[in-house]
Amino acid sequence: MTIIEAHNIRKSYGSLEVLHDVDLSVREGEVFALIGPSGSGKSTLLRILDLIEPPSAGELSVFGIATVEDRGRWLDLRRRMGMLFQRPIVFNASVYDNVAMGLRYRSAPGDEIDRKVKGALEAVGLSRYVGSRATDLSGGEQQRVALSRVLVTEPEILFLDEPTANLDPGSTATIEAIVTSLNREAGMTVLISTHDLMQGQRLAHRVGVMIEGTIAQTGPSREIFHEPKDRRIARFVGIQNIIPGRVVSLREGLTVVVEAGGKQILSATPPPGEEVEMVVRGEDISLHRREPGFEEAENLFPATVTAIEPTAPFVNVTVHCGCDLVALVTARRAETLGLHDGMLVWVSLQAKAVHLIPRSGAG
Amino acid sequence: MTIIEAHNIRKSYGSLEVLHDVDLSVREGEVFALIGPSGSGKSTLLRILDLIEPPSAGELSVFGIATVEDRGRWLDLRRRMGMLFQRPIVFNASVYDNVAMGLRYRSAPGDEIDRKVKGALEAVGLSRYVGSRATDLSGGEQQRVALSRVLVTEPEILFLDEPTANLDPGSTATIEAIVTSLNREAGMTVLISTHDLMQGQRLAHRVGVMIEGTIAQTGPSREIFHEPKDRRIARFVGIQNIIPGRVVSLREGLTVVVEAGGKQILSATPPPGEEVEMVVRGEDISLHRREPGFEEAENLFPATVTAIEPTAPFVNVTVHCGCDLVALVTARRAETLGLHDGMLVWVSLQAKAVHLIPRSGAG
Amino acid sequence: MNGNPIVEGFIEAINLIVTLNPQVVEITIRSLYISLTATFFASLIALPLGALIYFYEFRGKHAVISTLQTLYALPTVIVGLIVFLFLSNIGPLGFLRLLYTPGGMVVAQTILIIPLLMGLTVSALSGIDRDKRYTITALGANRLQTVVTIIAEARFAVMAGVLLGFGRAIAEVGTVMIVGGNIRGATRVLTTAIALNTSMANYSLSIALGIILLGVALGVNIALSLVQRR
Amino acid sequence: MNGNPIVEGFIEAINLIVTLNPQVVEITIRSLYISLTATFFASLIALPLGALIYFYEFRGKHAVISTLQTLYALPTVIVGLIVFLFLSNIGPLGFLRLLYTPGGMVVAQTILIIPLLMGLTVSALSGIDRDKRYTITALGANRLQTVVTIIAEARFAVMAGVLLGFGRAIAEVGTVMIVGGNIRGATRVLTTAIALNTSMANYSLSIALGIILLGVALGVNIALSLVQRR
Amino acid sequence: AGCTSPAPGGNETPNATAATTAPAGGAIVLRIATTTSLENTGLLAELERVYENETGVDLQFIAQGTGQSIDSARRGDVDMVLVHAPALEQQFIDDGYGINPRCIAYNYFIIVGPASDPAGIANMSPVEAFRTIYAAGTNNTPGVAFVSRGDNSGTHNQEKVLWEEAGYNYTTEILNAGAWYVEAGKGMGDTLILANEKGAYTLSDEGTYLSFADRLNLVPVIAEGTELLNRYSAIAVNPAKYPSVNAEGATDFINWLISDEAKEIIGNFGTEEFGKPLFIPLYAPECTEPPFNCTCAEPVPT
Ligand SMILES: Nc1ncnc2c1ncn2[C@@H]1O[C@H](COP(=O)(O)OP(=O)(O)OP(=O)(O)O)[C@@H](O)[C@H]1O
Ligand SMILES: Nc1ncnc2c1ncn2[C@@H]1O[C@H](COP(=O)(O)OP(=O)(O)OP(=O)(O)O)[C@@H](O)[C@H]1O
Ligand SMILES: [Mg+2]
Ligand SMILES: [Mg+2]
Repeated sequence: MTIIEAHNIRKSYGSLEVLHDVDLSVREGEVFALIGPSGSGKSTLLRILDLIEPPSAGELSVFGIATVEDRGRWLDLRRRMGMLFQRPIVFNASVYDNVAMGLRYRSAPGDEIDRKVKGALEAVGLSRYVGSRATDLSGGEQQRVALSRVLVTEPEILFLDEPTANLDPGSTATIEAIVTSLNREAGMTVLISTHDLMQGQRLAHRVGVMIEGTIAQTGPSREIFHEPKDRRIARFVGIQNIIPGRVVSLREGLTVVVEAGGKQILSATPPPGEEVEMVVRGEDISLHRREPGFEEAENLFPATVTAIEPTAPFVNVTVHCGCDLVALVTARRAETLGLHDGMLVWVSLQAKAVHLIPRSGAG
Repeated sequence: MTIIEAHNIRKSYGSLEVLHDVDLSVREGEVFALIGPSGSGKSTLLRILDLIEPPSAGELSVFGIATVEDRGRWLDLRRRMGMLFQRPIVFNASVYDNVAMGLRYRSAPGDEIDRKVKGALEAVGLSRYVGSRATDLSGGEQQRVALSRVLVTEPEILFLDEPTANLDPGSTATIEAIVTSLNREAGMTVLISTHDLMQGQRLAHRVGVMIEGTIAQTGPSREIFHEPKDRRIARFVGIQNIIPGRVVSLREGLTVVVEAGGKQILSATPPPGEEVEMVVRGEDISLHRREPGFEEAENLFPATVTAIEPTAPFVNVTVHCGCDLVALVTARRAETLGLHDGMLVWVSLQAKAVHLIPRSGAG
Repeated sequence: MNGNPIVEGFIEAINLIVTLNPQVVEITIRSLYISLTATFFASLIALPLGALIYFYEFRGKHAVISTLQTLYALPTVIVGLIVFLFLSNIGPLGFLRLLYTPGGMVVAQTILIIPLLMGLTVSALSGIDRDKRYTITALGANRLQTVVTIIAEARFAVMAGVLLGFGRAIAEVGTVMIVGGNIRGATRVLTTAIALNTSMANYSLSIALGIILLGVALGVNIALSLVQRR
Repeated sequence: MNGNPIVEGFIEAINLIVTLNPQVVEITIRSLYISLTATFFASLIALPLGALIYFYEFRGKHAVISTLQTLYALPTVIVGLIVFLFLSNIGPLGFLRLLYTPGGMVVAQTILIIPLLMGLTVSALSGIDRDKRYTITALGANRLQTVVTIIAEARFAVMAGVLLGFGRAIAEVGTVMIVGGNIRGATRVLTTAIALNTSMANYSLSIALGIILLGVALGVNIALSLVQRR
Repeated sequence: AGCTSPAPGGNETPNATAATTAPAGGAIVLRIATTTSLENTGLLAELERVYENETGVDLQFIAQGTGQSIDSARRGDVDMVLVHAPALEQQFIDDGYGINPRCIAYNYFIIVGPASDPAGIANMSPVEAFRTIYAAGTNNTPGVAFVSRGDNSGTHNQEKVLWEEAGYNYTTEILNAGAWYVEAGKGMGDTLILANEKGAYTLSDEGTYLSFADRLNLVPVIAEGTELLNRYSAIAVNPAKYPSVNAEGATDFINWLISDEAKEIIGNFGTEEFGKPLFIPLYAPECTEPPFNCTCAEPVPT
């Protein structure tokens, strides 16, 4: 069942258009991640979906109820949702009072508040701070207070706006674990924005890439990361190799592309046009010391190592084979291969790892 | 040459002791990374080293000049350093005026200011915003303004306090590239605090781990990540396997440890005591479908897969072999191995990948 | 010419306080009562109104804030005069019979400090960061709950504003003189007594009363900050 | 009883403005001149002092701020009286011959609003976030540069405080009456003229002058916000 | 008296406190608008103490500018007035707002000035003195200045009368006569202080001058002459105009004021403090004759 359905959302602050043409539909029980560069409008979109701010134009229905016509129902709808913000926001009151806020707004009975607040603090491991002033806690603890404050209200949809950007790996893991279990066990729908691509991949069923105010691509994370729809998305998801080429023929269901240096490369993507760009993730490129006999990869060619850059625990290896290719290998594999500048290696690359997009004008 | 030498630094805010027993020495031209959980005192230490705040006790010399005795020289010393803060801080003035601030404080001549400011904005790709109000820029742009504001003053020591925590991968890469090149080309000394462990590994020559107000371990990142001195550090640097055991003998220069299940594991670490914990990174554990014939790893044993958890682009595989071990394999390798629950695999593990630490009381 | 009135004022202030001079006690209590009551009512009106102005975006919001700031310059005599004209026997509210009574003085001071309290509330709340507002909304607060939460959160700044308002009320003489009439035993307060004594050249007594007034203000200040810190 | 003095006041105000009544023009300009000058000098003193109090941690800092807040309740008459005692012929500063001159009134108003401006500056700067302070220090600013930068950064809040101070100065009557003497053609300002006309029961003229005063304050307000927005 | 012991009948005088405890709720309140200079002498506090003790009526004196107090009465905000501005009083009565005027007492205005008397007016008649001051002032004789109340008060009105009698048109010749003629626009006490600081002449009522004398260098230069007569009257507000006023209370108080008991109090007031009384009570038939021409003995019918 679709729980959020947004159509043609537009949002301007004064003369600044922050969102345009946003279409989104989220199913009940889904974890949906919004990724995108800073300033692309992720937070703004989440605020609009949580009915904190009205869109400037467009249609939005939440829980199957159209919201634009009927602002009188916003409060009720909003009380069925919850949102955690990027910066840890706590109020200058005790931890207990902070966590109880949402329940008090809903006029919950005192004993229920007491039980739920204590339970929630237990769950995030903050029981002993129940009486402390929330503003005295460290950033990570504050964020956990903020999370329990949202969770005690038992939202049906949970919005998380870069919930772990300022947290260390330990606190991040705790929060991710809580979110995952709420989704799995309570069936909570979760929308999370993040610029940690790995976090998006780890948590979400589906990922939307927000670029310059609109959702440029939506799909499972594998698709986004390996088959971006255009160059901007490819860049954003960290694809090292974007090589212009021209489609010359089709062979056994594969597309043959010639790059500038004349090398033919096979791709499993049906040609999206004649002028294309090949999009290849560094980790999909395998390097070998000698020609591998058993290799089933469709593309196999020799190349020269021109640069080795450690980015622990990986190593970026640039090889020249007509065009320049960047391969990402683990440090251990680099050691095994004994890579060094100028070394001759064999490159293998499966056709399905070569994704084709139409050539875009600008660089 | 040692450019920063801190000894026994202590810092309290009111009754809250934030730093204690901090010893640190940084060499000229070095990139030193401070990593540590949120609230451990990284920012506070950087502020003290940059002479923004005085320590409550301890000795600190910068550029070979003892600072505690002589606060009159702080301003001069501080003007030879620069610091970039975690949150993008810009002042409510034009981008130009923001970048010019440090130079104006130093009473630089107008044409020099003009030249340097324009050059710096060019370098961070913000030339076209020179006349814009800095507060109107996006977070990533603001952080680049802040960086150029620091760089125009040509600091001999650059402090970076989690400079990229709020930035998307693209902006992060730009800032990392600038820092790396300044260090390599201008020989600038850099101290960076980060909770992005990978960033620490990528950028730094040496890493210090800050835990609960003190630097618990210092060393090259490989050492920190593979040979943590104690359990807290091991946890913090994300080591999946920490297995209690007891040293039973020494064999051919290797330490033989028996874990609770009775399995003997060889380690290259000299025994730090009788009761130990074995610390093993998941990525150092290799899994094989059948017993590898050619394997040189000192530890080799069969095990059963009990859990497979994708954390793209890796897969966490938990295997049972007496004790539970978590191995980190690439998604591709997991596919190749055809891993599934209950499957029998062989585990190989080099003795030098098994690091031993004394057993600590608390869990 | 006798001694230095400022020094003598101090001595006299101590003397009046130590001996608990009943007249001085009476007008001090009246001053406190009137100004605290006025501050209370003004807060009751101005804080929510200020919060609403801060909260809602509407056309002319900037003009409203400018107007409030301009009204900081409203002379107390004018406020007193207007309230007087309303409360006077032949004025529209003459039937309330509030002229020359402490009640009328409370009304006048309330009106006097409302613009100040509203303006300062808007400023105080503007210091609250946008994300906190979003958080309150996201937690499902209705309008009233939102206003209450945000005022509670900005309580230090709001209280500083209220203190400023109280200070203005207890220190002003224009409205209480016109509306209260400075009637001995009925509507005389510290400031009108100071004005009277100054006009009678009892400078040291004026200064003594001024010191007492400041002492009272300090007491209120300390009491409020203790309450706040709880 | 003739018509409603409030309505008449409006009509009279318009009349006075349209006909540019020379007396009214004169006292309006004098009011503006005195209060603007006083606000200027008070800012010159109070802004840096406020910034220093905000910046430096010292024992008793909290007490200093409390004292400043208490001084908001300093009655204008008391300030006027003390300045008068200093400036009078037999006072320690009598040789300056500032009593009953606009210069003396500027001095008195300057003293009157300094505590307010200091307190409000401290509050305004407290709104600046700690990291900005650190940034300024880290960029190598010396003390003076730091103070100037931080005041420039908090200019909106600081200006709101200055406006409040100006409002208090131009609206107050206590000090200017005592120190200036309300001498026609020499030291009469809008507020003392209002007080005089009120005592003569020329209520509509009082209200007219009050309206002119507010108009002047609004003008200053708008002028300042235009300057600020540049 | 030093500043440490409040001025004559000082409104803060501790000895006056016995009677000041607010009357129990329900006490009849009588509101009397009066001028600040009268209030400042302390006479009213003394009368209040005695009358409240005798009758339990709560007398409330509201001291305002002269114009303001008559205006308050015209609005019915008070029950009666106690003032010294004959022209304004007459207007008030003629307009039908004031009834039952009774003159109570009188004293003299005095012309005060620096002891050096730079204009040399000592021993002149008041009118002569004004002419001399005018001449000296317009000739820029050093040290000669005159401070006027300039607030349309009783004293100010008296000053205007003197200028007219001296042959000048007040509006055209005196106002704007030059820097020597200073218009203060404030109360009597403040005006005395101003004149003192400027070393100028001014016209003052005797009571205020006496209570300020200890902080003034000014001395009385001329204290004689019928032109300087200062007559105080009580006038009730007409209940036909404002039924809500306490007409009965006003009648009672006026009748008490013209009683011998009150006249005695008035006639003695100030002797202790200044060595001479501040007011001379008016008795019939003297009061009905020039220069008083008023009613002072005939009780108001109740
Ligand atoms: N209330 C507002 N008023 C004016 N501009 C705003 C407002 N909120 C957001 N913006 C602007 O809208 C744009 C998008 O902001 P938004 O916070 O939605 O981006 P984001 O994708 O969440 O970025 P980040 O990853 O840095 O959090 C930015 O340019 C921002 O400056
Ligand atoms: N000025 C201050 N006054 C009071 N406490 C402070 C101050 N600055 C820091 N602290 C406290 O000191 C501790 C360490 O803070 P610090 O900012 O140095 O941590 P950090 O390691 O940088 O954390 P993070 O990774 O979250 O930035 C925290 O508990 C913090 O609340
Ligand atoms: Mg955001
Ligand atoms: Mg930090």
